[in-house]
Amino acid sequence: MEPLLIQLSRAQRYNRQHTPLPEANNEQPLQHAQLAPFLRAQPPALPEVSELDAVRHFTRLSQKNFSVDTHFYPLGSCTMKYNPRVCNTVAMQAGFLQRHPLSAETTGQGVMSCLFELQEMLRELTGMAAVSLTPMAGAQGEFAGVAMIAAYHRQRGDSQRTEILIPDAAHGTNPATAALCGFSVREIATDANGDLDMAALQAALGAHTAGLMLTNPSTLGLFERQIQQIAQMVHQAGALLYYDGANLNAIAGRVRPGDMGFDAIHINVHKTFATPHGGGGPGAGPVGVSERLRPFLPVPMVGQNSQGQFYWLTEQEFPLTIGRLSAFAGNIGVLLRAYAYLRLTGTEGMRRVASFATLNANYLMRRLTEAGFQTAFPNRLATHEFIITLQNEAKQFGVNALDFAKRLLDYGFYAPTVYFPLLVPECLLIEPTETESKESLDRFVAAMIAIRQEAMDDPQKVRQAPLAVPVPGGGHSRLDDTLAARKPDLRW
Amino acid sequence: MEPLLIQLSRAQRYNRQHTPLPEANNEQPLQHAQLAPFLRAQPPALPEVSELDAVRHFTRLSQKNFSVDTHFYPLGSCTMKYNPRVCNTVAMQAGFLQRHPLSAETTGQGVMSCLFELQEMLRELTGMAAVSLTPMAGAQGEFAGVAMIAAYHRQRGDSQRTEILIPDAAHGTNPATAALCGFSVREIATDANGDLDMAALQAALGAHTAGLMLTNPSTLGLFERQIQQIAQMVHQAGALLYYDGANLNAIAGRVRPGDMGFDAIHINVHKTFATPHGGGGPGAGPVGVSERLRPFLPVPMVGQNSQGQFYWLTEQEFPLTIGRLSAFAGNIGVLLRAYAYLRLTGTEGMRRVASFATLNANYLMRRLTEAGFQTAFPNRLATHEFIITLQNEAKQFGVNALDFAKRLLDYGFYAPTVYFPLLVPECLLIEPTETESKESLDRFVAAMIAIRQEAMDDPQKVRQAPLAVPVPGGGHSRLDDTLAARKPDLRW
Amino acid sequence: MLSLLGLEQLEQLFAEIPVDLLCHEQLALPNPLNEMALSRLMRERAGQDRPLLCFAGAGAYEHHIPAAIWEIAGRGEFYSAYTPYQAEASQGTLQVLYEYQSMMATLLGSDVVNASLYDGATALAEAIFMAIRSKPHLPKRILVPDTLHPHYRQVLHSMLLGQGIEILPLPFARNEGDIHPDALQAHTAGSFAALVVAQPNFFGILEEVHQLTDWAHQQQALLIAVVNPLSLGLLQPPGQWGTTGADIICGEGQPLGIPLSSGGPYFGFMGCKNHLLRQMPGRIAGRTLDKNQEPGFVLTLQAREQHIRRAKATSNICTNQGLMTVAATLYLSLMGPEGLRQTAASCHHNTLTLANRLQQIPGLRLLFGRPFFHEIVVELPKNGQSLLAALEKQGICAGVALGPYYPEMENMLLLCATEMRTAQDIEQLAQALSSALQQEH
Amino acid sequence: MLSLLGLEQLEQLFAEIPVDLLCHEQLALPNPLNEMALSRLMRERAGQDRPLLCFAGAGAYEHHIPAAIWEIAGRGEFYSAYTPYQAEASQGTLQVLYEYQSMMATLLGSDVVNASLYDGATALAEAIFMAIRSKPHLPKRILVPDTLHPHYRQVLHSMLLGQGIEILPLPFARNEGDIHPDALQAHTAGSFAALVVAQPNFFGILEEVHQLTDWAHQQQALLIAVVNPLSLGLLQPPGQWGTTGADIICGEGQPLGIPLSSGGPYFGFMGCKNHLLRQMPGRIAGRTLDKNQEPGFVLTLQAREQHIRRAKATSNICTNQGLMTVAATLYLSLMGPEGLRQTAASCHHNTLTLANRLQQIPGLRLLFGRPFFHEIVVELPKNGQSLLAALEKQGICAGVALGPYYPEMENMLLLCATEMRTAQDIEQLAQALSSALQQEH
Ligand SMILES: Cc1ncc(COP(=O)(O)O)c(C=O)c1O
Ligand SMILES: Cc1ncc(COP(=O)(O)O)c(C=O)c1O
Repeated sequence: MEPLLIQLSRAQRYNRQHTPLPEANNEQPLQHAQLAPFLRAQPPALPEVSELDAVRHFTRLSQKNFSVDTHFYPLGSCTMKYNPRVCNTVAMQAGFLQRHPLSAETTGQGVMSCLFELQEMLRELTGMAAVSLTPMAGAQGEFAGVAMIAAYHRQRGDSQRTEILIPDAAHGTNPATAALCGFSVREIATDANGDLDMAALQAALGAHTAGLMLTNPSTLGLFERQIQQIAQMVHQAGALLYYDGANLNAIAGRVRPGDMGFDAIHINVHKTFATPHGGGGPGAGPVGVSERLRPFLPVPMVGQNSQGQFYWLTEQEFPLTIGRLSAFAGNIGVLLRAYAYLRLTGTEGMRRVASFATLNANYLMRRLTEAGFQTAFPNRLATHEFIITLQNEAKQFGVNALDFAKRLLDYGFYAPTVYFPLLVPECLLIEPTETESKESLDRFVAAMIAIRQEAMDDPQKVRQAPLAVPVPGGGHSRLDDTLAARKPDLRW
Repeated sequence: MEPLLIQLSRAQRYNRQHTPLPEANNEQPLQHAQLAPFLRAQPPALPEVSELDAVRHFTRLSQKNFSVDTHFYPLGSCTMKYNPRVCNTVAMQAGFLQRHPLSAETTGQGVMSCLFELQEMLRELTGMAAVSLTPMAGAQGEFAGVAMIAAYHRQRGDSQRTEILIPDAAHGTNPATAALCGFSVREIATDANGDLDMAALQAALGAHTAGLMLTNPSTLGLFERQIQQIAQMVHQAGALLYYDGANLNAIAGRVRPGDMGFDAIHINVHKTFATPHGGGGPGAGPVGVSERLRPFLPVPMVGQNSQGQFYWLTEQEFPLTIGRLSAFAGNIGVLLRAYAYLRLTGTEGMRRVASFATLNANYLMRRLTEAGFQTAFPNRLATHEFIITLQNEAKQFGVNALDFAKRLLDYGFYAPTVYFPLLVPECLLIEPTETESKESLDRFVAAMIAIRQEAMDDPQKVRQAPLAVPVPGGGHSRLDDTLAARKPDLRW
Repeated sequence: MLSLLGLEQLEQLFAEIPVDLLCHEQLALPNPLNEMALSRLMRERAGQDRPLLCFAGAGAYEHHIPAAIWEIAGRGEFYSAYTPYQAEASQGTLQVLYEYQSMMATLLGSDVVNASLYDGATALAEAIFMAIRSKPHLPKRILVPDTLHPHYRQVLHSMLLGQGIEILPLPFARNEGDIHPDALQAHTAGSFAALVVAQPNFFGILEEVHQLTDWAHQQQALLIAVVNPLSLGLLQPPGQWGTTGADIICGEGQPLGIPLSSGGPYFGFMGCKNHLLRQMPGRIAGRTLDKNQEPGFVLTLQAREQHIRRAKATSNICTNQGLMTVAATLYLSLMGPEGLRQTAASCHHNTLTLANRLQQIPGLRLLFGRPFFHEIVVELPKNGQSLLAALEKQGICAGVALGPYYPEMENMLLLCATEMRTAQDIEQLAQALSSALQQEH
Repeated sequence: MLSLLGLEQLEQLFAEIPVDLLCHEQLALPNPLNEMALSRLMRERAGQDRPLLCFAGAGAYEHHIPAAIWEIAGRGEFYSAYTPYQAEASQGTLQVLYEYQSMMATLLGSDVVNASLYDGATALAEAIFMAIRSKPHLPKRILVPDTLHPHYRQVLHSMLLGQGIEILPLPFARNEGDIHPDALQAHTAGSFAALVVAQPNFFGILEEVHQLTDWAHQQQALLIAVVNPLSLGLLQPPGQWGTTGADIICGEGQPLGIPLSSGGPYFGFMGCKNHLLRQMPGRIAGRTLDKNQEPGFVLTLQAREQHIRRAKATSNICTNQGLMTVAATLYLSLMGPEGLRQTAASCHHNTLTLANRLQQIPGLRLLFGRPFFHEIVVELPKNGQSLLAALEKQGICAGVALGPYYPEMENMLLLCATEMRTAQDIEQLAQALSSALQQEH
């Protein structure tokens, strides 16, 4: 195990080259007499290590991660596809990095032109009337969308709409967001084919319904075939339709949420648009809206004046805006990467993304089916992802979905998403993405087959997995989550 | 094991984003009718892989390396110290990278000012009269130095000086260089204290002697105490004195080869000046000379005119130059890194480098001595490196220096240099460098002690080492060098 | 692959989609570029945004960022991994998060710290939700001083509205630039759930944090501290404010190694007292043991989060700003306590120099009398925005105009000098300012 | 640590150095900078070197470099490792070298390839040493055409002198720009050890390599090919020249993903026929087995090298250009055969466009009639160098003036258009050239 950095610490060691006063003997008197009453009594107990110690420590730690750049990473719902490195390189240029957020628009025409064009491209790609880029992740995009729905009803004086409908398959951020916005949440069931239960929807819709939040393709890896009907029903009830765009990768360039009838959407740029996931972020969650929600969009956005110059649109231009969602304008560096990616792909490229994401998922699903694994919706085409359920294996061998997932780590694969969506027991949600080769998929199938064989022959071994994740120095066996929660050890 | 890239190849796969004509259907007719007779019949059989495949493959391969950024790397004579990352970052700026070598001097004042100042700084630091930066590694610096010595004698009409003297402890590049320049080589013995055998030197010097090549501190990790006498003897014999600067790290800022009486020197910037080693290069090997060799310096160098502008000095200004040593001006990108490093350190920093390199070596030597290991020169102070000999261990346990070295890999340490210098049997040449902490050194001592214990308890195990180098996926056991040389397999 | 599926065309993969929904026409996106053309385009775009000599602060600060930080944070293994759901295959990210939490905790003086929120402004909103949840018997009312960053106040408006949380503003002392002591009088014990205090505040001024903290606690309210983490290399940690310390501590992490980037990505940090831990939003890494009793790291206390608790979660946050915390961890590691102290001291020192120099310019006046950290408000004889525009032409960003935020302050600029601003830089600004002022007189 | 050594001061560590040698005074180096100041300084320096619209070639070419290359080659594990002496702890570098050798071998059509030399010019010098060694019974004389890069010829002069190797120049055909066929007549079988042929040659012209190769072999000499590796995406590999192919193949690797960088670091490559293998200089990686019979990689055939063979080594090279070969391996992997073909084709295509466009300018003339790859020589009505200076003011590097190299060619420019030059770029050059020519008439 790599020691904690604090274990390498040695009092008084520090990196002269990173301090503003390089010559110790020449240190100017720190003229902070006026600060005296505010000074801390003791320095923070940060590690005192050399630059080499730090570089080595964090380089070694990095090698303990599985990542897209090193491993197949079929984490369903997360679209762990390859981020073209050029998108990082072009975004890391000094001109972009050094610009202060409050410096004049005239000094930021480069970055603002990119953002403006990105707004336009996303608008076109989603079929929405307008786009604001400012939300900093999918969940904040959801917040913006639901807040706009609330603002819309409020603006119309329609104050009884206090409920948001959400399918039981939905991602946790959907109900959490609705609650954050002050709504109560009602779950709508899924039918046996994985579509929304229309009767349940009909029953739930009413004068108290503010909106329905839907993911399409759904988190079951299925295209919601009744979407047009659903949109009609929701609108007839006076409610609005929200689109969780986390799965846009499956349909980009082929079907547009705007055409399906959605009023508000968010887009996870760290999924479809190949911006980095960064071990948990940063992402960005631009929102798009239909015409009726346009006045409520969050600010700032980028406008272009008649001389072709770009400028910030704020509450001056959007007096009904739901307001600001960040101190400045959101995760601009991430948006630059999305912009670069979209310029690489264009429409044709986007269609290829959707096609090959779908092809890879269906191929992998078929290979696993042929190998005897049970898919959750055997009569459906997969979209960009699909679900298998390991109920049988759990019953027969006492080896459950988590065990399979953990054992995959030993085989050098990141695990698919487990136990989500909640309605499918012992499920793995598998998303290969379009950037993996057939060879990767075949290797994954081989590993799944091998693990099932192990589950038959030596179930205890699989239940113990991982035994040794192949990382430098030898990886961990299974870590104890329960202990971690029972006795939180959250700092050294 | 990571597969060969060719094993991931699939016909017709290629990365559209890296081809100049992105749209296949829009491909302009390749108007190379005139080329027809020159076209290759078959495309080269390069791998056809996606960018993800390539990125993943090479990222995974990188993790199989030990490196300074990940491991203690006490490879004697190579000065594997930490390269401050900022030196890379500042050198990788577009202005530097994009400049064509033959574009006008007016468009390269930035890079040329750095090179000019680097010449001056190295001159000052070494005490030589002038410096040329153009040699592309230490060995090419040696070539330049010896060629200048030859040119000097030739210019004086002194054509009988056909021999170069070289201590038996010298690095292989010394005799190889002398031979490359057309000289015959005579070895000079080392005395029991590790100094040059003065009687042998006296006996060898004569009218046929062109020069003596010396490393000081020597490759034995000792400061040659008789250097002033040696210089006098060599000069008295009408020969010149060459300084192999690979070990400058030990003395930089403290003693200068110019003051010791050397006529020509090279400097390994990838050692003392913390430029990258890159898995074997690129380095750079600037040369410095005393006044009498100045006219022979290799071109180009950088000059500054009276308006303060920088320009290339060539054979116009140096008609007696030994000439050009590369198509352009040498490894400029590497020299920029050395420049950056020297600006970070300054004189005080350079002195600290030498002090702590020496302190670390002496500390480690003492700790190992106390642990019962035998040093080659127990009565001497170490310089930046030192030698232990495992003769006793070899005799007692049948475990030799190579076995120790290989076993260290299992413990997560790169091995010291083995079996060099040639005159010390079963030797390890250990160079901790100044950038390692005491904690690193102590861990290394602990590993050495543990291995000796293993050598006692289970010598066969140590002779088999490495058993499993701690790299992702599990490392190799000992690789068969003999097989490799007997049946060369040099390509897939 | 298609043939295994018994298909002939890629299009057949989309057979379940109602035909009338399919895009038949080409979407109007620009033609694809290859990487060569993209690189050239983006070089041109970045070239348009020429860096200025920067005296702007106001929540985003130009600090020295050691090169090692982004060379390492940009490594594929950090850059292209996701939230560490599979702990055993994510020990790199998880250990970094644990170390981040540890370092931030000592810096803030808080018991525990989470693994990041979006930014400083949203972190404050989350802190307020947290305060409201943990004080269920108090009215949903929060005291928010006008000395808090105006953008933060705007974000609070956007985010607190849905839950009907009331924001009660506190005016500031005109000559001092801190929360007006009288402003507190209007609020009685039990009438609000928390008091927010920014240190330094938006004007760069140091608030009387000890009194404010003790006062809030006397009123049964929580104290939410909003701090600049870099200033804590020098200043008292919020965990030690007053008798018992701030309850929730949050702020903007950007000063810790994150480039300005026109405003993002940055990261929000949050710490709190132990007893509030289970109310805290966001990911938390914890140390545990594996089956071989080896220590290792996992995401923990997930029962607070949306993927488990759904509508009852402490927050809807999922993707956070992970990579930025990697950078911040590297920053804190490379700086150490001494580097951080010297950097903070140098910021303060340079700002003192700036203040002294600007006061020599006829017509300029330092507005507030209280101690500041690294920002000052300067009053000009003319409109701040037009002066800024004039200086921008000379490559100088001379601060931020206060008029847009405080209508009565339209002749005022907020300026900052970090450790990056040399004496020459300050002189250059002063001379440019002088001549710009003279020219228009 | 000092106390363990029984010392009190660091100075005592240097006790063995004669006192009169120690530097007592401070050396006159600039004061140390911290990283912040260094970064600012170097940003200013790099900013002085504004990139030009580049039509210069002459041995260094501006190609598209996929971003992934340097993001990966710059990883610490590659960047901060050294020559892989300990194979088991260096499998990353070693496998890359093996893959490099494999890819280069197919590209060159050679049996084997080494793991790099310094640059193209020194690789040629090494090739000549190798030829001389392997033809011990022939005179130490080498035929070197004037169509070889003048700098390469200068390097040969510097490097071959010590061993008394004689360079016999071959003039070129004035109208065709290739080796003058008559020039060969002067040389008889057995009178020289090798013929050097550059393809394309310095003027961008394609030589009659088949005839030249066969002729050299008929004279019992070796044929040393100097090639642009990128051109081999399209052109015949030297291993297939003539009846039996070139014997030694070398050249400059820069076009394969290496930035221009004012001239270095680049790398030299070298391949040869199997029977010459043990005469080859430089590192070579080989595949072998470990004790568990698992395949792995080592440095091999080290008995050729200086650290074993010392004065009898095939070369004195030790540190080579390792990291550059990592980059080239990535380049070849990302391009593949099709990418390489298209890139080479695009270079040629753009240069055709350039040639056609420039010929429309009154007074300009394409000098040579033979096929070219991606460089052309253009004759101007005036001195080439002064014209270049005029265009540089407009941000254009309009090629390389030939006057300094060939005194009779002082009105001539050598121009190159790689795949990076768009039609607009070429138009911009043409218009700038036209008006510069007009202005001075
Ligand atoms: C279906 C779905 N919806 C919403 C989200 C939330 O997006 P983010 O993580 O960017 O906040 C995710 C991401 O994990 C998701 O998979
Ligand atoms: C003592 C000594 N001399 C010379 C050299 C040759 O330097 P380079 O490898 O840069 O050619 C080395 C490097 O390995 C060395 O250690």
